[in-house]
Amino acid sequence: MTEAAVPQHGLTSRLYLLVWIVLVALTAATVAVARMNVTAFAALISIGIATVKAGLVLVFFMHLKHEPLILKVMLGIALLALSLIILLTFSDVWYRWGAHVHS
Amino acid sequence: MFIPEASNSAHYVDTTFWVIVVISAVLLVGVTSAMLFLIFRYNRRRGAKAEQVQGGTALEIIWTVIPVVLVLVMFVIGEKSFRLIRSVPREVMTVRVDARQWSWMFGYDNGLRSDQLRVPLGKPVKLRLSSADVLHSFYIPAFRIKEDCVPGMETYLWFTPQQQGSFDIFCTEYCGLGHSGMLAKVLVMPEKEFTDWYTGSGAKGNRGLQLLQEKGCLGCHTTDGTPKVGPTFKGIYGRTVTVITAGKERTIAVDGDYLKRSILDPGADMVKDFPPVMPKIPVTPEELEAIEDSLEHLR
Amino acid sequence: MHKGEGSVDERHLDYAGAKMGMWIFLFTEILFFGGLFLLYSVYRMKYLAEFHSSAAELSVVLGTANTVILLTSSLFMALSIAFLRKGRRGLSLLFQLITIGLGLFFLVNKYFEWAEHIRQGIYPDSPVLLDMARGKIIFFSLYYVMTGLHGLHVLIGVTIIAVMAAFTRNETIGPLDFVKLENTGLYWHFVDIVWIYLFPLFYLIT
Amino acid sequence: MPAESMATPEKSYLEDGGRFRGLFSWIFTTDHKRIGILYLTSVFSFFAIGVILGLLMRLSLIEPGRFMSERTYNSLFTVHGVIQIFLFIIPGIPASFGNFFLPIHLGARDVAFPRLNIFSWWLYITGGAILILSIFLPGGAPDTGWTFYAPYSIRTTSNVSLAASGIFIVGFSSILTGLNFVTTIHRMRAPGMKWFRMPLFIWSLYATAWTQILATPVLAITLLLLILERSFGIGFFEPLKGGDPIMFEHLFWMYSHPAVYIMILPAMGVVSEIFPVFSRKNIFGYKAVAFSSLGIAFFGYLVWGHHMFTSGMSDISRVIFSLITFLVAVPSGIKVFNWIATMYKGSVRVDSPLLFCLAFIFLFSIAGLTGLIIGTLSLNLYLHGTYFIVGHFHYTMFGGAGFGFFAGLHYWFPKMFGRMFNERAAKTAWFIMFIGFNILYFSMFLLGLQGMPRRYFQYLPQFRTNHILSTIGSWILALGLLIMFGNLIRALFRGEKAPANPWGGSTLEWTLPSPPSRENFRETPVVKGGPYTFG
Ligand code: HEA
Ligand code: HEA
Ligand code: CUA
Ligand SMILES: [Cu+2]
Repeated sequence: MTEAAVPQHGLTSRLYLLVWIVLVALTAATVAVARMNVTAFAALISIGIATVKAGLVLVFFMHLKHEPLILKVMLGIALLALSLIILLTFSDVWYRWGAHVHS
Repeated sequence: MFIPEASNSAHYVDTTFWVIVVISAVLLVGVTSAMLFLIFRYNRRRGAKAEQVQGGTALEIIWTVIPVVLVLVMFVIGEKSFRLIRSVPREVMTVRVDARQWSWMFGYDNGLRSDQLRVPLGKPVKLRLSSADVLHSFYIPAFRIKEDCVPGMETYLWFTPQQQGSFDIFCTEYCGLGHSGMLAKVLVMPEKEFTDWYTGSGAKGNRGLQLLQEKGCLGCHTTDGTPKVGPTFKGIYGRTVTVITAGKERTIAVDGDYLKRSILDPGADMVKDFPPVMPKIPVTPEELEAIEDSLEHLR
Repeated sequence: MHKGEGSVDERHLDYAGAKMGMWIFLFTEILFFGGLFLLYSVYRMKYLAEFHSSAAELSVVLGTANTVILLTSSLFMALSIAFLRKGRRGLSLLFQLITIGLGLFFLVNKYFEWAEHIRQGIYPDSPVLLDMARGKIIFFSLYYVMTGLHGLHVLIGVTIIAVMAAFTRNETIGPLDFVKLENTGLYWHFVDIVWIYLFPLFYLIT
Repeated sequence: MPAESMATPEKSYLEDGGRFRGLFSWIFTTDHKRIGILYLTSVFSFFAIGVILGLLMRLSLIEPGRFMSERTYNSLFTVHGVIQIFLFIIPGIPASFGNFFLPIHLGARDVAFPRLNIFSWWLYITGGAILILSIFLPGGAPDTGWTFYAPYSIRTTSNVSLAASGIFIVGFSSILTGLNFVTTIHRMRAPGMKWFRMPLFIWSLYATAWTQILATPVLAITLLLLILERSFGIGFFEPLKGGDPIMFEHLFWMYSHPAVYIMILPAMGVVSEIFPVFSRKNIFGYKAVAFSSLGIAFFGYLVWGHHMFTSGMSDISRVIFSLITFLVAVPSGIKVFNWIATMYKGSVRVDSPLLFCLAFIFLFSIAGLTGLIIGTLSLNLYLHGTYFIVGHFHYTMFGGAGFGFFAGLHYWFPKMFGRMFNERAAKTAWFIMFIGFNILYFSMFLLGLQGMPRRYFQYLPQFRTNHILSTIGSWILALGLLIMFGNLIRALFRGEKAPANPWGGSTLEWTLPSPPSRENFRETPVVKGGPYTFG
């Protein structure tokens, strides 16, 4: 195999470290939010923060940023598939258990 | 169709069926005859030479759009009849349907219980379905209705019977060994006859037999001598049977103690050649006596 | 498994292909855990109150610690790849070993967490659990299965990294041939991402 | 089955086993062609078992109680369904013809991950063996139906956990095959092999592979949860522990509906190859056929709820799923119309592969159109759980996917084994099977309309006539199958030598000798045009 086959990207250790700091800070933030007990949105906020964290890991640690477009499209398809099955399942349980929701 | 249209839903369902079958038949005949025609017309034996046609956008659009329209038509009529079948009218008589392995029990508002579903002709009935163990499905082909009985939740069905007579009830969700024997009948009777039964039959019958029915025993044991999932009750008292106790075979004569033990602890003595599937069903001592008593007299 | 036989060109390395294969494998993992996340969200909707009260029984401190541990291990994993590519074999090896250490540390913490619940009699099918509200039974079923499967993935990841460390030592992989390590890294980061979601879902929804 | 050396001095893949000798040169091979043959033989061995169980069921149904007990019958349909679905028709075409021809169609030397490829065959065999084992071990063969619905599957004492682990492993094999194919298609195309120059078989495998990748993991987790629930009493689907049995159905069908397109898409790919060759004409509407494969795969992912119209799920959900179900029929229609139009102004030769394709279109149209009937909400309330469904799915799976498989088998047999079969015997077998098939399964539609429930060991007298008719059909079908396999097996040893291109095909495999050499191409081909250029 040749040198050319190796993707070149200029990520430095410093960038990794920075990402790690942000990740830990977000972890702290999500614990803090949970402690504050803003019940209505708490779940949404923690899932949102988790998604930001997952995104950071994907983009930097997993080098998604430097991968060809086709891989990003594929990832998009996988995530779309997951969201669609969740959505469609909720079309059942939401209306089937709707009555229980506020208990 | 192939079976009676005995309820209000049957008519909607059959109309929908025929519309879709006709569309489908036209498509099938079209597709098949086009195929056969082309095989003969362009057969190589007849010296056909191929012309390289690549495709045609107009055609592609046509045979995308027409099917889309057709399936939307099918969807809409199916959905419309579905909605009618699912919308329960306000004035209904309610019957509870308890499914268990492997029998049906119907409970009426006045406390009456029966192993046949009796309903008055022309009056809407709502069924509240539930299951005591696994999934079952309540199905009356003549009424064209079906819904699963799900343990842990309640489902429903409704219908207005429009034809007098007796029709089959099947279980159409596989529920284990006795699934194919989980049958019952719906008896559609004139309103007057129904009212007589409904108001007059509270005290009839023997208490033990009634219990056998309510507890679901008759789902697996018959009273007419034919073996089902379990041995028949007919002439059980005093019969000599081979049982397996703790892995060992022994032969005993059936007496009251044995009967009671078999009810309280079904696994203790298993009659040979029958599957070990009987559940422990809670009974009070008083009920146990009544059951034992009636079994003693079932000749 | 044996090495590919025959011509050299069979062993021709296609970096992009190997990575694509790994990513596709991760998609299957997404859907695999996805089924569990689906069950979680459905049952949480049904048993909201019980989920909240059950979550209160988990230790936020341990959960947070484990989150930081995994994040840190991910950092070292990423660094080890970067250094392998720069030809700093020794440093890369060191970071791989740190990653393994952190992974094991995570598992030890998890062990203490589980042990504590089991000591209290809360484990699948236990009399104590069966006595509780149904939503709690479901919550703890999900808890054990989801963290258990995740733990299994951590264990598998640690094993693979150990193999990679051996490869790094005996120079099976190196600055010009590091796709195996990179794929290992992808797997490890994925396991991290799963935990990133498990953490708030089980520890923070009180 | 050694074929003597061809005109070319090179040894064929059948003779050149690489490093190993004898049996090992097969089970340790990394050659995609040998792996294809491994799959072909193992898939048909399981098919033979499944088919014999089907025959036994039909036998029992002419006189319930005479030949077997209810317990045995319940296990029979369970094991029959599980084998036919998970061991025969799902791996069927992709793993055998796909493995054999995908690299050749692309102009590649092998798949992207050859070792993973043989590994997935091992997984398949291991899973299959465990499944077969579950029939014989104490506890008894599983008796839940192939759908494993909870809570019955949690409570029964039969070997459900074992069977589920077998399927779990087979599922893994399926995932790895899909992963391998997608990567191969993206990375290993020969120079000039642009996306729209790929044979349509490859397009269908591509769509299939994505379905395998995105749907199979859901089955894996579902079965795993079932096993955990059975062994450790964890509560997920058990209502007594707060679980919801309907969620099991959701998860099960989330895989098992897409799975039906895993079965049919490759068969559609085979049919798309055969029509142009036997009409000497480019396929009509290449892009429409290619994209409809993707369309089926995509919409097929979103319709699983149509198996649950009577399950007690919410009415709104039923309406949504019914709508999407109808939409998924449209791309299938597009394919049917384009295949037929391909013959227009062609030069049609009706040889056995084409006959199987014509039967495919007829049977699959009946199958699909009855699919629309049961996809209609109100009709489903009537027909769900009856023999109408049994009729529908045998038409799709056997009439569709099965006949497509047989079409491919006759089409590619000369290429794979270097021998020709007897064409007249093939046509006779085809005719007998076609007749037997329709008698066997059309009577099931009638039974369903009469209200006969499925998975019934015994039945009421009004259903008797159609059951007997159906059983007679099964014997005729059996005769046809025997002739077909007899003919092919005979051809393996006694058949005439096959020329490189007996049918006049234009895809890359026909440029190779029959059977191909181990290396496939002596030099990498450079592709200059579309796959179906004739004359
Ligand atoms: C290879 C397998 C396969 C395939 C391809 C299909 C294809 C389809 N299936 Fe089938 N199905 C099964 C295998 C398959 N099915 C199995 C195994 C079961 C039962 C599982 C069990 O319970 O055990 C089942 C059950 C099943 C049900 C549930 C029944 C029930 O249990 O209540 C439904 C309901 O909607 C359904 C619908 C459809 C539809 C609409 C299609 C469509 O994709 C069909 C599309 C094709 C066509 C429409 C024909 C061709 C087109 C034309 C000729 C012209 C175009 C015309 C128009 C569009 C109007 N199927
Ligand atoms: C691809 C899938 C597939 C195939 C090909 C078949 C093939 C057959 N099936 Fe299949 N069947 C299923 C998939 C399939 N089935 C599934 C998924 C179910 C649902 C299970 C469930 O409910 O859980 C089912 C259920 C099912 C039932 C319903 C049981 C019930 O609900 O009570 C019946 C009943 O008749 C039946 C019959 C048959 C018959 C007679 C064949 C015939 O095709 C068989 C024809 C062949 C023969 C009659 C044998 C002759 C051949 C030989 C002896 C030689 C063999 C030699 C070689 C191959 C080399 N099947
Ligand atoms: Cu009850 Cu089937
Ligand atoms: Cu389906």
